[in-house]
This record gives sequence, structure tokens and C-alpha cells, in this order.
Amino acid sequence: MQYSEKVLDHFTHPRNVGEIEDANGVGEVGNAKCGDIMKIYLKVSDDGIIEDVKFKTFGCGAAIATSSMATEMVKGKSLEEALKLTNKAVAEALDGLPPVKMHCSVLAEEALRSAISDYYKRLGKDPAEILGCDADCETCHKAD
Amino acid sequence: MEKRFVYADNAATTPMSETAFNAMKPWLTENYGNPSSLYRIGRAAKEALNDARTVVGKCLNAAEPVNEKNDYAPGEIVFTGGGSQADNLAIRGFMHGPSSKGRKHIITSKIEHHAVLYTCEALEKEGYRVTYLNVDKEGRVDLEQLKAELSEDTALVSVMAANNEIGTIQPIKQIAELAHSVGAKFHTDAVQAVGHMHIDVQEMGIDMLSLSGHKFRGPRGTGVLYVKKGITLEPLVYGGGQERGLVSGTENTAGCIGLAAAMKETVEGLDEKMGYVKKLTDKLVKGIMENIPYSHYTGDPVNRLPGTASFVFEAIEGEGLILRLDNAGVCGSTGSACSTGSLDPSHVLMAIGLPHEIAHGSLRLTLGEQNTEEDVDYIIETVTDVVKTLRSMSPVWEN
Amino acid sequence: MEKRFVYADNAATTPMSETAFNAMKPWLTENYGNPSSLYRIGRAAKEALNDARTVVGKCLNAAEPVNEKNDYAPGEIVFTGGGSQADNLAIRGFMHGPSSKGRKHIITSKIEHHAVLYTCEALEKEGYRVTYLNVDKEGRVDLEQLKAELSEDTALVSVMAANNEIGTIQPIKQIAELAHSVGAKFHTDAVQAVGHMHIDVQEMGIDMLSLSGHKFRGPRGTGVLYVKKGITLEPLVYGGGQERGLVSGTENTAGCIGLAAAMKETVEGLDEKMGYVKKLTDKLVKGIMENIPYSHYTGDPVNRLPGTASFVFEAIEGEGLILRLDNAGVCGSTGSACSTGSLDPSHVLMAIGLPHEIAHGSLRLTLGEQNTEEDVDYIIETVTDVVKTLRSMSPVWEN
Ligand SMILES: Cc1ncc(COP(=O)(O)O)c(C=O)c1O
Ligand SMILES: Cc1ncc(COP(=O)(O)O)c(C=O)c1O
Ligand code: FES
Ligand code: FES
Repeated sequence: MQYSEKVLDHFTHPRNVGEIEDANGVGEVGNAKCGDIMKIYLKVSDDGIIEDVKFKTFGCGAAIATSSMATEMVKGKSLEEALKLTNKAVAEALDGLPPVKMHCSVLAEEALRSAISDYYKRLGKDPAEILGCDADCETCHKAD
Repeated sequence: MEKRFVYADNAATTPMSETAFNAMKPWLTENYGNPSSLYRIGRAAKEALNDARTVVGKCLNAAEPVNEKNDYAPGEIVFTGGGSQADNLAIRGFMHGPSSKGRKHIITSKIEHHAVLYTCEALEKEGYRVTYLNVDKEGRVDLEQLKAELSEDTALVSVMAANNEIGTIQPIKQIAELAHSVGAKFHTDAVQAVGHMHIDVQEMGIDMLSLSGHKFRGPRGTGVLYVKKGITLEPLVYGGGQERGLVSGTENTAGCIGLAAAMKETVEGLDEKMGYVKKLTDKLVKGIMENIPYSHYTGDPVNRLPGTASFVFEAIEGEGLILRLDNAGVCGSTGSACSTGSLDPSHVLMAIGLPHEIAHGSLRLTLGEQNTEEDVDYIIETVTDVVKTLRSMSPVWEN
Repeated sequence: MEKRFVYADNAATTPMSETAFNAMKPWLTENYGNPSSLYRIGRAAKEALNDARTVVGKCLNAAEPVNEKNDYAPGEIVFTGGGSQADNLAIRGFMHGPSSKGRKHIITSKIEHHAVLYTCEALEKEGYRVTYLNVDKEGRVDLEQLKAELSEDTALVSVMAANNEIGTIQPIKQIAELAHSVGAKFHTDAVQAVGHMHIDVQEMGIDMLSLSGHKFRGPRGTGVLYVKKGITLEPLVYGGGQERGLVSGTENTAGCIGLAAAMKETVEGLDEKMGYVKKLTDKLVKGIMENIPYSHYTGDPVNRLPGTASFVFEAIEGEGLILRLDNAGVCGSTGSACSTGSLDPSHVLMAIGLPHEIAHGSLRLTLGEQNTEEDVDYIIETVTDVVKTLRSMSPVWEN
């Protein structure tokens, strides 16, 4: 298993680590038993732009690096654009991940969807209409 | 503190000693004769190989050599391509060979190395019966269970001398006696033990013992299976008949000689060296346990290898820990599942009863005589820092 | 002629090349990281190991690597502890593994190395059926017999690329095609061939190929099994899962790197080097056949390894010949039974139809690029003298 330089960089100097006090969308996926939990905080503006995003991750090097990269990739973007982010795109932006670590990148995608879903729920909207699901099913809480 | 490089993963592998390298060198270059050849340079290689056998035999207190110049109690010392090969040969070779006398039951423990465990699992598929003994919280095998499981059908008991993840030393002499009480033979994987504790195959009642050169500053790809006289195994590798026909193939003369040189060096003054290493390790354990809250020491605090310090830290994951320690210059290892891409954390940490979520945050530091007090101070400081940072990023950590 | 030292037993083992030694050295000493470790010095070892894999893959023209940095067509190149281990893994691993698809028949030849023959014999005891193909007087396998024996039950055909005693090269491309025609796979023991003839696994239709580092000036105790993508084997050594789980055990990084360096060196400019060696060998054969009456050349005069010259001399015995040649400074080998303490002379010499009494007087001289014209002159003179002396002492010799 070999990590790319970019993975190692994002792991060593993760961007956007922490919490947002007045977040208006928070999502958490994964479980500690499998060894990975990811929590994403969003600050979304009234016109649907992600003004700020932060994360906390319990997981391996790849989990931390993908959290960092995913938050970088959606910062300043609209929710619609953010929803288009795939784990593949995150992995590619990191110059690839070892095959055994691809599941860690799914976590970042799911945590983001979960946070966006939470944002819509807080607005009183049904996230399922926008996301296609409420980003809270069993799949989202499984490690791979 | 100033950044330094500290290798604290001596249980994974060790830097080769100068003595071993110098012993090997001429056999890599000018002395290239094949030990099976009839001419002078071949015979010289054969002799050097047998001298290496004698050295290994003496270090283990194997039976006296039959004659001065030749094989150490012919065949008692079998060179292999490493510790795993020795384990495979011992267990598969014994069960398939005549010495198992038709008995079909193996007893081993839940915390063996995979070289033992997976060999046993393969044998189960062939119809052999295997009991995997439980261990207690500190990693000691359940002797009561062993007694209860032993029967006239038990061919072999294989329990490691010391564990590679948590360092726990097993009461192998007692286990050997129990095995012998029903006519079974006793094998021990001493890959982690050699060079860290005294081994005396005769005194301890060991019938077969595996060791690996690179764990005590010898070369990689070399190992030994000690096989007590009278035990007949099925070969691991068929062919030209080298190593008593058990591991055929042109002998790695240089490697065997390097292994023997490293073994001799490591066993000399063992008490003193291990006293020194133990002092370092005690300091390391104390420092880490005092500095880091919600940390747990794993393994047996008394019966353990002098250089092994193993821990779990709550709310963090091991792979990230290792990578960050590496950035700071410290080499260590973890039993976290994420480090290997598997779903479950180390089978050893599971067997001592750690919950999954805690086992993920494991760290193993293994010291050797090359380490210093300064190394230990640096490790303590670094681990403390890294654990703090990772916890600050962890969603499951609450201050 | 002045006494000199001439090593002419390159088929037994070769002196390690400086290139190989220099490539290995840093990995024996400063770069000691375990390739399975997560930290930098471990990752560097892993990368170097995979680079070595790539070099070996390129020399054999294995499938293209899947990506630049990683395994050469992951798993096609499996490092082992030598040629015998590669042969055992190929044959036993294939028959026990899923790729044999329940077929129970193996075809091999009567002149294979014991690493192949004894593995096959062990499989026969387990209930597999093995056909040992005859060879003609020059050591070429009987293709008609092969065709007749192939069936839907044939899982594997294993025929060596070139023989270690008489140097005969087999038509392996043709054999591979025949094997494939019934859906069987083809393995070749190329331990003697690598570095002496061109090998292209794709062009030749090879599914598995064994090679051994020390036969082409690499280190002892290292080998490779090439395993074509899609073939699944049962492991030779169970354990930590190294080498795709087929040969577990901490990798001998230095050894693998040394093997790759030697292989690259040996394959570069092969034609030219072998042209040189062949010229020497031709001169040697001519000289000996002209000088010594009642001598016979063994092996195929055309399709043979460029460095192999093998003979039998009537009325003398091989061991004495080797020992006397050694006194004169010449290293060679013999297939005489007396040299091994067994009753029968080499199975290869029997298979090509030599009568016992003649096979006893066999001599194999194998040259390499280190040898010179002067070496050859010296060998001719020495062998002539020694044979004469031994004959003068022989009761079965009539002038
Ligand atoms: C044809 C052949 N196959 C296999 C081997 C075995 O190789 P190793 O001794 O490296 O195991 C040899 C050499 O001994 C050989 O000549
Ligand atoms: C306890 C134990 N047994 C066996 C082995 C296998 O040894 P090697 O890697 O030399 O084959 C190891 C080390 O990896 C070990 O720690
Ligand atoms: S995919 Fe996650 S809720 Fe449907
Ligand atoms: S978090 Fe477990 S493998 Fe990435």
C-alpha cells in the first residue's frame, strides 16, 4: 500500500479541521467499530453557497486526507455543485488512493451528503427530494 | 526537543549488525562454492555452513554435536528461508510426517503469528482438528483449557515463546510438559524470543523451535527450525535434498553464516543487554502512561519481552498515528485494521478482549540495544504530541 | 602449462557479480525498513522491491505493469527463496489450487531437476497421476509421447527449458502449444536457461516459469516464480501474506534487489556474451574429444546451452576425476553415483540411455563469460592428463 505525496500532504497538513460553532448543516457517518467516523460542519449562505466547511475524522491516513480534500473541493461552491462531488473525484484530486483505501473516500462523500441533508432538514425541506435519499440509511453508516 | 530519527520497531525487523555483515561478506563475494560440490571451494562452503549450524545449536543448547567437524547433532538445526518457513515446516511437516503417528489434533493459541494460524487453518481444511487456546487480558494462554483439550489424539502443541504484538512471554516449559504428558510433541515459535530471553531447548522440553535471522540483527530471508533428534518431518521444499531433505535448494551460505554470527553476538551478554533495554522500556511505558490520559498498556506487565511496549489510545486510529510519528522521525507499528486494509483489528488485540473501537488506536514500540535514553525522551514527547493532535481532530474525542 | 584456478561449474552456482553485490549492499545495511511497515523507510523498501519486480518482469517480457509505480502486473512476479521453491510452488501450488480445475494429471519429463521430480512423486502419493516423458539420446523430450498422453484430465505440463546436466534445450514453445490444446497450463523450469538464452513468456506461451538468482551471478537463496495473470495457486508458505500470499515471510529486500540487478545485467547484450561463451565451449568440446579416446559427448550438439560441455569417459569414475581436477585447480562436476553416495548415476544420464558403467565416468564443465581461452586450454590439458592417469589405474582399461 503506497500513498501519493498529495495524500500524505493532506494527511499531514489537513485543511479545514475543526468545528463550526454556528453551523447550519452537520453530518456524521461511519462507526467507531469499523475504525472510521467522519463529521462535517457546513456554514451555508442564504443563496445556497458553502461559505465555510470544517471536519473531524477518526480514521486512517486516507480518511483524514479525503476529508481534507473534500472540504477544499466544496468550499465556496453551491450545494448543487457540492452534491455532484464523488468519492472518485476526491480520490483523483489526491492523485489516487490504494485500492484497499477507496472505501475511506466514500466516507467523505457520504458525510458531505449527510451534512447537506441536515441543512435542508433544518430548513424544513425533505432532503430526499433533492438528494434522492435522506443520506441517513444503513449504507451511509457502514464502513465500506 | 530537537528532531531525531528513532527506530522503535525492532519487532518488525532489525538493522543488520556489522558483525553479521562482515561475517557474510566473503561468502557473498569470493567464497562462492556450492556446498554440494566436491571440490575444495565447495567443501569449504559446506564446512562453514556446518560451523554456522554448530553456533546456532550451541546458542539453543541443542544436543551435543555427533562429531567435531560435522552437523550439529545431524539435522537438529535446519536452515530455512525465514521464520514463516520454519513455522510452516514444523506444523505442516510434522502433521503430514510419520512422527504424528496418525494423531489428528493440534493445539495452538489464538495469538500466534499468522504463519502458525494460517498453516493450522489450511490443515483444518484437510481434516485435521485444531484447538485455538484462549488467552487472558494480558495475553497468557489458558493452561486449564490446554489441560482439558489434551488427549491421546493430540499430535502437536504449538505455542509461541513470546508474542510479537504485546510481548507476553508464555510458560513454555509448563506447556511442553503438559504436551508430553499425553505423548504429544511441542513446537514453539521463538521468532520474537531469540535474542530477548534465554532459550534452552533441552531444559525447556522443546521438540521444535522456529527462529528468524532478521529479528536479531541477522539477514532477511534466513531462519532456522530446530528439530529434536528422532522427529521426522515431511519436507517443505522437495528437491536436491539439502537441509536433510526438508528444505531443498542450493544453500544460502552467506545468509546462514550471517544468521549464526548475529545469533552468537545477540546471545552473548544477553542479561546485561536486556537489563539495559528493559530499563529503557520501563521508562517509556511510564512516560507515556503518565502523559497521555485514556491510554492503556497492553500485554503482561511482568512476563514480557524486555523491549516491547504496547498501548492503545482511545479516540484515535493507529495508521494515522504511525504516519505522524514517522513525520516526526519515530518508527513504530500498529495493529489497527486500517493499516492493513482489513476489516478487523489485529487478532491479538481481539483475543485479549479489547473492543474494536479501542483496538484501532494501538501502538507498538519495540526497543533494542541501539536505542538510548534520549531516544526514549523523544518518543514520549512525540507520541504525546501526536496523540493530542489526532484527538483534537477526532469526532469521538470530548475534552 | 602453469597451474591456474579455473571455475568451470557455472551450472552449479556462479560467482556473484559486482553489480549485484553493489545493488544489494545498501539494503543489507542502512536501508533496513520492513516493506510492510507504514513509515518512510518501510515504504522505500516496498518501492525498491516493486522496482525489482518490474526489472524481472521486463527481462521475461511479462505483461505490462498496471501502473508505473506499483507491482509489475500485480503478482506475475513472485519472489521465492530459490529455484527449488519456485518449482515446488508452481507444481504443488497449481495442482492443489483452483486453477487445476479438478484435473488430476501432470506431464513432465524424466530429466527434470529433483525439485520438479520429487514434487511430482509426492503428488503421486496423494493420488495425482504423473507421466514422465522419455527423452532421446540427446535429451530431447518425446513430443509424440506427449501428444499421446495429453488428455482432458491433464492439468499441467512441466518441462524444463534447458537441462542442468547436459544442457539440452527443449522446444518449449511447441510443448506449451500442445499443452494449451487440451486446456492444460505450461510450466517451465528455466533455472538453467535464464541468462543463457532468450526467454519471452508471452511469445513462448509460458504460464509459469521458475528461475534462481545464483545461477546468473545473483545472490543465493533467491528465486522467482513467474505466474501468468489469472492463475491462482495454493501457497507454499502461509503467513503474513507477502508475495501475494504465496510465499509469506518478511521479504528479503536485498536479495530480491540483487537478483533483479544480476538479471538485468545478464540479459543485456546476451547474444554477444553467449556468442563468446559458445565459442569457448566449442573449443573445449573439440579439444577434449580430439585428445581423449573413448570419450563421448552427451546432450544435443545443436540445441544446447552455450556454456555447457558434458562428457562421459569410459573406464573411469567421476568423483575421482573431479577431485583430481580440483587438485589441478579446475572446478567441474559429475553425475556419478559415487559423488552422492547413491547407487545410481544421475537420472539424466540414465534417461538418455547411457549404460551404468559408462555413466559413472561423467564430467560436466559449464563456462561463463568470466572464462577465457587460456582457461579452456588449461582445462583441456588438465582433463586429458587426469583421465589418462585414472585410466592407467583402472582395471577395466585396456590400452
Ligand atoms: C534445472 C534446475 N532447477 C532447479 C534448481 C534449483 O535451484 P535452487 O538450488 O536455487 O533451489 C537447479 C539448481 O540447483 C537447476 O539446475
Ligand atoms: C512471532 C513471529 N513468528 C513468525 C514471524 C515470521 O518471520 P519471517 O517474517 O522471518 O518469516 C514473525 C515476524 O514476522 C513473528 O513475529
Ligand atoms: S445512499 Fe446514503 S442514504 Fe442513500
Ligand atoms: S479509516 Fe479505516 S481504512 Fe481508512
